[in-house]
Amino acid sequence: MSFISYLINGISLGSIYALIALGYTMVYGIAKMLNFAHGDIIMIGGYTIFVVMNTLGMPPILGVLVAVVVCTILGVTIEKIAYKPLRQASPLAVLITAIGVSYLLQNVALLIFGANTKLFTSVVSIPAISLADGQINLSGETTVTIVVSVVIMVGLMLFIRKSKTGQAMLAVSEDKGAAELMGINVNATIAVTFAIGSALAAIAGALLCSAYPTLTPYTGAMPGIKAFVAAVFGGIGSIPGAFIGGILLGVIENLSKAYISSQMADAIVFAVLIVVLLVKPTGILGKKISEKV
Amino acid sequence: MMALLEVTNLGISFGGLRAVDSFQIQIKKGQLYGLIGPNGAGKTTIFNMLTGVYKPTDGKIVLEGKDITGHKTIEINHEGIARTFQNIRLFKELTVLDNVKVGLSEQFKYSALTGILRLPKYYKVEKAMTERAIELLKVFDLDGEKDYLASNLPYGKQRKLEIARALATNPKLLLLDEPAAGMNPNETKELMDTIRFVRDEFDMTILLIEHDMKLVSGICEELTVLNFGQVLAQGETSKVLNDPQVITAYLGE
Amino acid sequence: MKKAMSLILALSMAVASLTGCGSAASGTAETESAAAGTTFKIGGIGPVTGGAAVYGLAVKNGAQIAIDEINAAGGVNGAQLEFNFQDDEHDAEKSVNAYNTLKDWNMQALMGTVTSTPCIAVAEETNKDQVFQLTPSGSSVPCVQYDNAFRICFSDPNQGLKSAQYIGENGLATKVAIIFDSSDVYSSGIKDKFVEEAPNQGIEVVAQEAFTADSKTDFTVQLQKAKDAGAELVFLPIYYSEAALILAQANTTGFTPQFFGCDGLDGILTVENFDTALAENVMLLTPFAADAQDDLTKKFVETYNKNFGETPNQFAADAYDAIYAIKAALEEAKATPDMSAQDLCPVLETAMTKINMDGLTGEGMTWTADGEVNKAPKAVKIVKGAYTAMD
Amino acid sequence: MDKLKKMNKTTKSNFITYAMVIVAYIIMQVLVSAGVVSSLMTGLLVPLCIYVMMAVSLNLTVGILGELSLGHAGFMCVGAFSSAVFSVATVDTITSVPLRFFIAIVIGAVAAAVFGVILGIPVLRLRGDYLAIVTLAFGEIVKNFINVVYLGMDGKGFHFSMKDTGSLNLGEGGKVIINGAQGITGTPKNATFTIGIVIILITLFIVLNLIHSRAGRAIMAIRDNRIAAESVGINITKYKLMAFTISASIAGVGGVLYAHNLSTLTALPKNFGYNMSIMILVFVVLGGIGNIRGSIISAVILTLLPELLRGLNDYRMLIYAIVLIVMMLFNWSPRAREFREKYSIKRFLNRKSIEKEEA
Repeated sequence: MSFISYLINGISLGSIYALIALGYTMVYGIAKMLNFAHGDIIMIGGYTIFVVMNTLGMPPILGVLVAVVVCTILGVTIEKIAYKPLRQASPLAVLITAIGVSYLLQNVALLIFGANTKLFTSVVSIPAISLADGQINLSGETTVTIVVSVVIMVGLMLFIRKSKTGQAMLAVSEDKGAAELMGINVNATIAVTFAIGSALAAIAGALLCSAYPTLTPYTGAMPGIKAFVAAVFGGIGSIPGAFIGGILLGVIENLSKAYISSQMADAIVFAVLIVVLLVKPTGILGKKISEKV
Repeated sequence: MMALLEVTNLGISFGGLRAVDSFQIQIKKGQLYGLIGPNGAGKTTIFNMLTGVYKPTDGKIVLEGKDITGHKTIEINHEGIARTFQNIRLFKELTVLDNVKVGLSEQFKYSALTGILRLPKYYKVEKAMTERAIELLKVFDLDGEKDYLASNLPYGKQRKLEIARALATNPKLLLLDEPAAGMNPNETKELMDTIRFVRDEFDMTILLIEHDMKLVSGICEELTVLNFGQVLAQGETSKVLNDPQVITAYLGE
Repeated sequence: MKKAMSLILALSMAVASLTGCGSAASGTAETESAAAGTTFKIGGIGPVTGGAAVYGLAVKNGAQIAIDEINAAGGVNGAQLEFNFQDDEHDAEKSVNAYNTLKDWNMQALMGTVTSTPCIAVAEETNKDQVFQLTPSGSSVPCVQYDNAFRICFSDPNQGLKSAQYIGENGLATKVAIIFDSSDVYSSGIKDKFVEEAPNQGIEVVAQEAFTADSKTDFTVQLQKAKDAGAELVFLPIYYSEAALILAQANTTGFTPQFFGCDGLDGILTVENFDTALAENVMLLTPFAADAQDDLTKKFVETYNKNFGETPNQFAADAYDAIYAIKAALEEAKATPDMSAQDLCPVLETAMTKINMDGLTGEGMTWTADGEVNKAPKAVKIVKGAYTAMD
Repeated sequence: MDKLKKMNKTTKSNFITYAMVIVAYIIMQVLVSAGVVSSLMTGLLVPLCIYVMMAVSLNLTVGILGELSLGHAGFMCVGAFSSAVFSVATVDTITSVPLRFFIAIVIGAVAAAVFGVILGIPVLRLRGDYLAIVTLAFGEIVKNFINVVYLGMDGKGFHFSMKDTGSLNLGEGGKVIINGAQGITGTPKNATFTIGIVIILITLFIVLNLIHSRAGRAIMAIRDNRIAAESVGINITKYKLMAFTISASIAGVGGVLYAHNLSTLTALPKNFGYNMSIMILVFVVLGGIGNIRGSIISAVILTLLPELLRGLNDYRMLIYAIVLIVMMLFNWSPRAREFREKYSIKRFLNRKSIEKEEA
């Protein structure tokens, strides 16, 4: 019985990772950059909801909506100011700039909200589902997170396959130069990607903070890194890959805590990652890169 | 006389696609051999199999009596096949001189430790290496640009540098993948002279892929024509080029 | 040639800026030392940015209140106190940098550092330079290994020992699970001693479950394992932010053991928006309780709230006491502000062992020569969102 | 000066790099002995040496080998802990400080190199971001592992446990060396500025000579075009591993200095986590990928920057973040590059000399 509850908790943690990883992987796939500040946008989303709900006393749904708007604007602004000028530069330069942005967001939050932990009021009001005579508990947050992750994953896939913007994104991700020749506005497409990625970050922030209800300026940092790992795990750039990678990461983390060593759980997760990449060098669902000679 | 390169029944499939099928060729030492065919006929794929980039699904590649089928690229280079690339692959951030010196690495050896500690051997070998590299660059009239970064050379010279680099590995067989691509008629003519010179001066055997018919008919002694992964015609240049089948393949449809 | 020139230019500029900062520092020091002899310069070190910022900021704020109070009341031995708090980002190396910055400022005594690892590194320096050091919250053993270093808080092993004793003597439980932070010095220090002492108290440690600074969001596994092991009590030698999460998650999984914590747990009731019902019946051994009804605590909490908009935690209280302890020691030693740090150090060392102080974190606090404090830990239980004394 | 002119370009450039370090050393020594340097600056001298080494070492991986590593702090951690264990264990038996520290440095270098090989063999065939993530994973594993290790020593030798100090079963007079998350305390403070500078010079000697040798050319050839390098007979695995191992080993020595500069050594996210790896990467990228001298300069500037910003109090890290972003944009954005070309001092000087010649 406890195995099942470990598993469920793992899935619940994993679905949060998956949700964050979706944003990561999408930006990576299209803009070909590791947006290290993604985790911190999540944190900003969390604080926005906190302010709207607790300070202003508005309903949760409004909080999430405001957070989506704030994060979208923030993401697009960051892209425009910090990343766009570096489009032709080395990818490493963009990576470092993203790290700078991450520090910036953390320190701004630190100055505005202080270092003290704030307890987040869940935006989810669905009651927990109790199975097997209360031995297994599926919290409302878990249910919502899993459902939302799946919906977003499917939504994103449909959006990219069916919509014109989505097709443009696909073209940009394949070959920026060619896409430009085809009359696609590359800059606008990347901006839209950031907008979507940041909006997803806001939703991820809402659910992350609902499931694990503490909020500090550093809340987003570690889940951000973990989600990045999850995205690579599943094959970075691949949307279903990010989902699967996230879920697997959560499950592996919790099962190794449960059955091997709670102290070594981080090491085990990372060791599994290394092994997976050695066997499948581009992740579980990653495309095989073959260089044309 | 035994052929330098003897390929029999060579074939490769990617997934379900048969890219090259029962390809065979014999190249004698000192020959200037051409491999032609329409785009997508599988010419570069054959080069890739010959140099170990792809593993052939079946067939046999024998160089000077030694079976090298399925060997790794490095081993094949050490056995004596060097190549150039259709899309130029120079070491862009290295100087022209260093590009050639990388090619010379296997002939002028000293350990990494000797290099770090700057032992007398380092200076001796480096000096010999530089001299040899400059000799090679002179052949291609590149010695004046030896300190330029490879990426700063004009296109035609980049192609030449690639040949010089390949030659530096002291191969028995040189594979040139569209050496004249992107060159103007003057440059092409010059290139033809250089290729002939290389063959005579270095006693080299050369197999080249080319679309420029002037170049092919001008310097190749024998030709193989490839179409849809299969040999269409093979033999002396003038005969092959007059083969009606070849003409259809090129001009027809 | 041109390149060489521009390089020399750049180099000389760099050098100029370096000596510039050097001489600027000594310059300000000089102008201030003209005024020196009139104030005591107290330095403080702790993390005010980074993941541990919450503790450093609390100390900074708590100390500032004490400084302001003392100055308003006429200072120490007729001299005002000057306070300079430097960030160390909870990193040993940065902490030494912070210490050196304070040294350049001509600090006379150090109140710090806040966290243990940096504290050990700085103690090495203060011992070398012979600067008096009083750490409010550096609880690991080697923090006060030198004669010149003292602390306000209990040492980690001491807390582990006291906790095990308290649980054993009061027969709270025989089967105990521990959830601790294996990447944290404080947490693993308490846990180690607790585990060592447990058998002597008839306690069986049925589960030792760890988390790390890198994975502290999901505690369900640790809780589940504690539950499966049949733990009647879960010992939480951790800080309150993680504890708040653990309590929330225990609640959703329906696991209701007795929770027992140390001083790090203090502050849990003041987490903004925390549902205090979750902490009902949690016990903790702490020398400070923000809602204690004595005048000193009430006044401190009120001032803190007014100045910083928050309720102070353990760290703030420790810092407040630390400043008053330094004041007491300065008075005991009859120190004058014109004494150098090196002159002050030996006299303060002696004075520390003589003073007897009533503070926020204990009454009649005294110090031993090895730097440890004597005060009584209070066991409190959270009832209806408030601390209630246990004994 | 004439001689300088005659030297070939690379020799000259190397000469400038060495000269820069030596001149900086002499100037600092003079200033320190003249007593005009602040305590903060004096205290920063050894850390500066450490970060310079780390930046040079990572530049070998990122700039010369062309592979992104996010786990460099892991190698530093290995070097730091292995050497600190040695020093703490032998602090009473080997009384000669220079000898003990020398052995400690060798141990740190070798231990990190061994990890470099162990990690390098399987993972160097991965490319780009995948290699980056694996190295990041490696760094995190090392950090996590160190935090659960308990190592003690008594008359019978070393005792190892992953549970707690009690289970070490130490005999009479035994001492705990690594105490789990509490790490190692009491490492002798042997690292000095002079030793740091000497090691930097040795590092530069190794790295610069390597770059300008047969092996270095091969490594850079692999970076520029792996397929072409293979086609001219370069052994990819061998040279990649060589660069990676040397880089790891230098990072290990950086770790040795780190451990012997502070009396306490713990593996926290701040000092040995990915944050540290990334900070070193920042030095490398800002200084110019593949530019060794640039790495040195940017490591110095970026280490000093947060310290010089101390006056800003709470706004310090915020300003640091902004400065970092602005510097990246200034260094890398095409528009900023154009701007700099237009108004650079060099061009200004050039124009003058041209004008002079014309006149």
